[in-house]
Amino acid sequence: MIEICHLYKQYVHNEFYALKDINLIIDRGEFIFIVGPSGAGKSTLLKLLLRETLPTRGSIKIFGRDLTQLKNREIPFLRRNIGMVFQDFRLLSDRNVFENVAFSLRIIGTSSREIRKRVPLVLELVGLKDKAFKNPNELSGGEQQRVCVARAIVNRPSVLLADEPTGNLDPATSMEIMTLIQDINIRGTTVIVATHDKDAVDHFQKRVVVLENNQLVSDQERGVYFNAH
Amino acid sequence: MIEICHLYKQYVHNEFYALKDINLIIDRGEFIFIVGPSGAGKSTLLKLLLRETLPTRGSIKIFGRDLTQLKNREIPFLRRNIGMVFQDFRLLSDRNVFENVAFSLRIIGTSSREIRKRVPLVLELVGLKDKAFKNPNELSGGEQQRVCVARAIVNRPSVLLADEPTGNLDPATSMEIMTLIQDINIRGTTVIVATHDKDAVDHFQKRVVVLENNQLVSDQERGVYFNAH
Amino acid sequence: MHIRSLLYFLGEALKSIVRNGWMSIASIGVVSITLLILGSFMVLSFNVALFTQDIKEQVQIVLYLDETSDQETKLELQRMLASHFQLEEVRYVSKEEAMERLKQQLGDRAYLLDGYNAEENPLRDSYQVRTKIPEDIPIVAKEIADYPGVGYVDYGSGVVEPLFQFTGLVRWIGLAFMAGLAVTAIFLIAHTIRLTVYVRRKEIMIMKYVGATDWFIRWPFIFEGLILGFIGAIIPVIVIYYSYQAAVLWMQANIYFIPLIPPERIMEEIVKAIIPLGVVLGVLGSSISVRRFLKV
Amino acid sequence: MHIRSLLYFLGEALKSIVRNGWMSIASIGVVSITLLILGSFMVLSFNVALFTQDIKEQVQIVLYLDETSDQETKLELQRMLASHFQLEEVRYVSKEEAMERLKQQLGDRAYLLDGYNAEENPLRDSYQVRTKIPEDIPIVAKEIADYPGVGYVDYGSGVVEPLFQFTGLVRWIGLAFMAGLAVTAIFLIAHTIRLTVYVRRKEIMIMKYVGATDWFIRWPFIFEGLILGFIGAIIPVIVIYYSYQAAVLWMQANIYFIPLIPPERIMEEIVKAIIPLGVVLGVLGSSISVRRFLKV
Ligand SMILES: Nc1ncnc2c1ncn2[C@@H]1O[C@H](COP(=O)(O)OP(=O)(O)OP(=O)(O)O)[C@@H](O)[C@H]1O
Ligand SMILES: Nc1ncnc2c1ncn2[C@@H]1O[C@H](COP(=O)(O)OP(=O)(O)OP(=O)(O)O)[C@@H](O)[C@H]1O
Ligand SMILES: [Mg+2]
Ligand SMILES: [Mg+2]
Repeated sequence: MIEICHLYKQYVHNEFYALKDINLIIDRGEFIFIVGPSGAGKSTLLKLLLRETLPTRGSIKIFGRDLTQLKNREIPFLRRNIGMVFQDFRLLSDRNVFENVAFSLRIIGTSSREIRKRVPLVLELVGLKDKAFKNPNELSGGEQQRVCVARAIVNRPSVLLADEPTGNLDPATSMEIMTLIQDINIRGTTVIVATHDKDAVDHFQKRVVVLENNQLVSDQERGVYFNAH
Repeated sequence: MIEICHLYKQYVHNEFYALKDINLIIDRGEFIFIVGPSGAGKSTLLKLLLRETLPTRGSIKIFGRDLTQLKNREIPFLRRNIGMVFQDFRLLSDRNVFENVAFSLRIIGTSSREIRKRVPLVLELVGLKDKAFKNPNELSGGEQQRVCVARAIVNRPSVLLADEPTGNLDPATSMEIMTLIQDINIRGTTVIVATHDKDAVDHFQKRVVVLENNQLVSDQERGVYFNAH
Repeated sequence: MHIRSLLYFLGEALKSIVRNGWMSIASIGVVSITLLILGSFMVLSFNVALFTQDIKEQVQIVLYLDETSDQETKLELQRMLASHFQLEEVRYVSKEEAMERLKQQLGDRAYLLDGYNAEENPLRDSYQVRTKIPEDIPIVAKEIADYPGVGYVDYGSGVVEPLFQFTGLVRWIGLAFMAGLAVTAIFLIAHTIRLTVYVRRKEIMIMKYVGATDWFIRWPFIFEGLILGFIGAIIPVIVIYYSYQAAVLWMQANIYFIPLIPPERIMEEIVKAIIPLGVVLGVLGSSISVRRFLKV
Repeated sequence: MHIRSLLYFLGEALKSIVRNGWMSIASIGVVSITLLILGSFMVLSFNVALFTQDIKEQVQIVLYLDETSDQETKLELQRMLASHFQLEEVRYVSKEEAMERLKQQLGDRAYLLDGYNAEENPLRDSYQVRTKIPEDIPIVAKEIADYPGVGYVDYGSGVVEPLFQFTGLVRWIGLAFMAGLAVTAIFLIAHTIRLTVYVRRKEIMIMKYVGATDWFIRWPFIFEGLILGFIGAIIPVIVIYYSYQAAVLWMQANIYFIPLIPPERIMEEIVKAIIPLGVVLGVLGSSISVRRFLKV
């Protein structure tokens, strides 16, 4: 599903690598936590998978396609198969919660009837049914984060990337969202979650990949957060 | 220091109250955690203290001044005495990290020499010494959050409000930042932290105020996170 | 494009126009104002062109006959003039008519010529000749001066040339101004739309990040540009129409001797220039501006 | 303001101009272009005004003397004319001079008047009278017609009035266009600067949230507006200066009979109008625009 091979990433104007010599193979249907201190390169890894940025060296393959070879006009179709929860939310501030979530469906040409059926369901799942017609900037931090989760899962992507999906959520809601993500994983979606949520990592006992100093330092099946350090 | 009396807050277009009948007295030098589920009104309470928004009913006093009576031109001077870590960071994206932190000093007319002395010190404290000349959007989520902390504390305000100051940080860095905030509190600054960070709340054993369903449901000296529920 | 998508894009465009409130109004305002300047100047310029044309057409050649030539030669001359391809009008003026005109010209001093009568008229028979293109006069005058039976030719040389140069200059200034204004309109409109798109650059990038194709993002902007451009072009056309009509009425009532192009005829030109300019600029401006932010 | 703050604000303004790159250039472009249009039109308009003034000043009253009046009355008339406050120039034209002129006027048909000589001259002595304000001619003409020793008065009535109406119209059109362009310039510049401020509304709000006073936020924008407005005004002034100089040289070489205002004199007017307009608009535009986002 995902094959990362000797991947290096250096942002322009930076003297250091944000990612150094990463090797990682992820199978279809896996659930992976990526953990590590702030600035370790977790978001960078997810950004590379979404083709938001290109690697400096090395190869990164997803769905059997090498992202470094991808043509510009193919990028949208890659992204439609990847649901992404962004660390900084990236909600469209010029339309309401419903339309933000619906947008993922509109771009793939889903009919309005279908949209009116599926979006409320997903909003219900993340606990935002009664905020559907609010503007994102009228929501609390945690609510915005949940809108972002809803948008990422509404079109049932084959890969779900989540960057800190519970950073602004209380432990109880966090656990709900994480359980929701696990449910999606059980139905077949490959899930990669970059997180600092020690409780969730410890609780779910999934594969844990640890980044430290921008390098991959550990990769354990059924890992826990503290083990990693 | 801070006196909140029968405070109600209802945002325009909302049918419900974001805060209902809040009563709270905070003394000089206290350290308070505000916890509660997503959407409970924690950020709203901090926004009210910063006079970012006005209460619908009730009174809110800080430094002996009623914020509902404050004249527009007095607001900046109120805010200079309050350091705030925003949940959504609010960094100036058109200038680098150094200038973002220095901004708090510039507005109070600090000399350039003083700024060149103090800003690197604070950046060192939050562990961002080597990112001083980066633009905020070249930073990881956790790094941005730390810049925000640095800006809030650099001019040694008499009150520090922190909204989810560790939401994007790994447990180790979180603990460092929380300890930093505690140090500042020990030197006399009143501190109010809205957070979901169970570990920190449990660890520091400070006063814990719990909001639930937009109401104040518990207020304990030396509280812990789980007790609250 | 599916009809469903079309409706969606149109809806998005309209929503966006409403949502952007004052920015939409300001864009329409800029389009309207620049096209209004351009349009007013076109009206002015066309009328000035008509006026100078009018003046130029009053310039003519006076060809005095050689008194001594015989009837044969006179007829030959008449034939040659009639068949000259550059000439518009050839009018014979007998010396009696010429004397009559001169008296009129002298006004209340006409008594000075009272000494002359039908028998004793020192003036000459002549032809008044007008060319199809007024600018041809100097050349044609030289040519027909050599015709048989011609005494001499007078066309106000030394006055006519500068006059033509002057009217030519007026036309050039008009054209230069109009071209300048058109370029300005293009620049201003494109710039305004670019800024309004720039304001929404974050939204555009987010759309790309969640998998929208470039065209999916672009279409609403194209429709938006089209609508803004069209409204922005309609307004000056209406304003110009009514104010020009009022101006023509006022002028006809007060300064009767100035020729004016009728409102209907000039509006055709204006509409043909302004509406497409607004629409094309709106569409181009927005789609080109969007392009910058699609590269993520 | 402290000198330290002043330097800081200026520095911020300059940094912001550099940082905004194409937006700054575009703002300067809009200011330049609108002021260039306005300026060019001013130049054109002033010259047209001079030209029509020139034409108007050629209009004069011819006052024919009553042949029968005595020397006393003639002197009295001369005194009255000399002391008339509305008159600019009074020139005596003897009948000999008048005959001479008439012959010149008839050109090659002057031989028609060969029958007259110094003894037998049916023309009259006259005064050519010019008024200070050409528009006064019809009234003054009526007035002096009743003076003693006046035969009759001629000023081309029926031609002069429409001419004055026409030149008046030209002036009004010029003024209307100039006013319209000035309003447009104001609108466009204010709008552009508003948009550029709008792009930075988030930054402005953040500054307020961390305790900056309104003036602390406003000053850099004011300086920025001032700099952009000034540069944007300087450019069209320079462009107009050089192109007008070139135009004047070309015109003098080719179309000698058109009077032109010398570059130096017209530039004074242009500079006095354009530079303050640019600076004031830049400053007002930015400080007013910032105001909207200061209310948090
Ligand atoms: N656009 C960028 N330009 C330059 N440097 C960047 C950029 N984005 C990230 N970096 C740098 O690359 C490093 C890794 O960043 P990344 O966002 O991947 O960290 P992270 O592991 O997600 O951290 P966090 O947990 O704080 O979100 C950081 O040091 C950061 O400063
Ligand atoms: N600007 C706004 N306009 C309208 N409603 C708002 C606005 N800001 C917040 N709200 C609503 O008020 C309620 C309280 O919001 P607040 O941001 O205070 O929550 P919070 O406790 O900080 O939550 P979180 O932990 O998710 O950040 C939420 O239901 C939210 O939707
Ligand atoms: Mg990150
Ligand atoms: Mg909050």
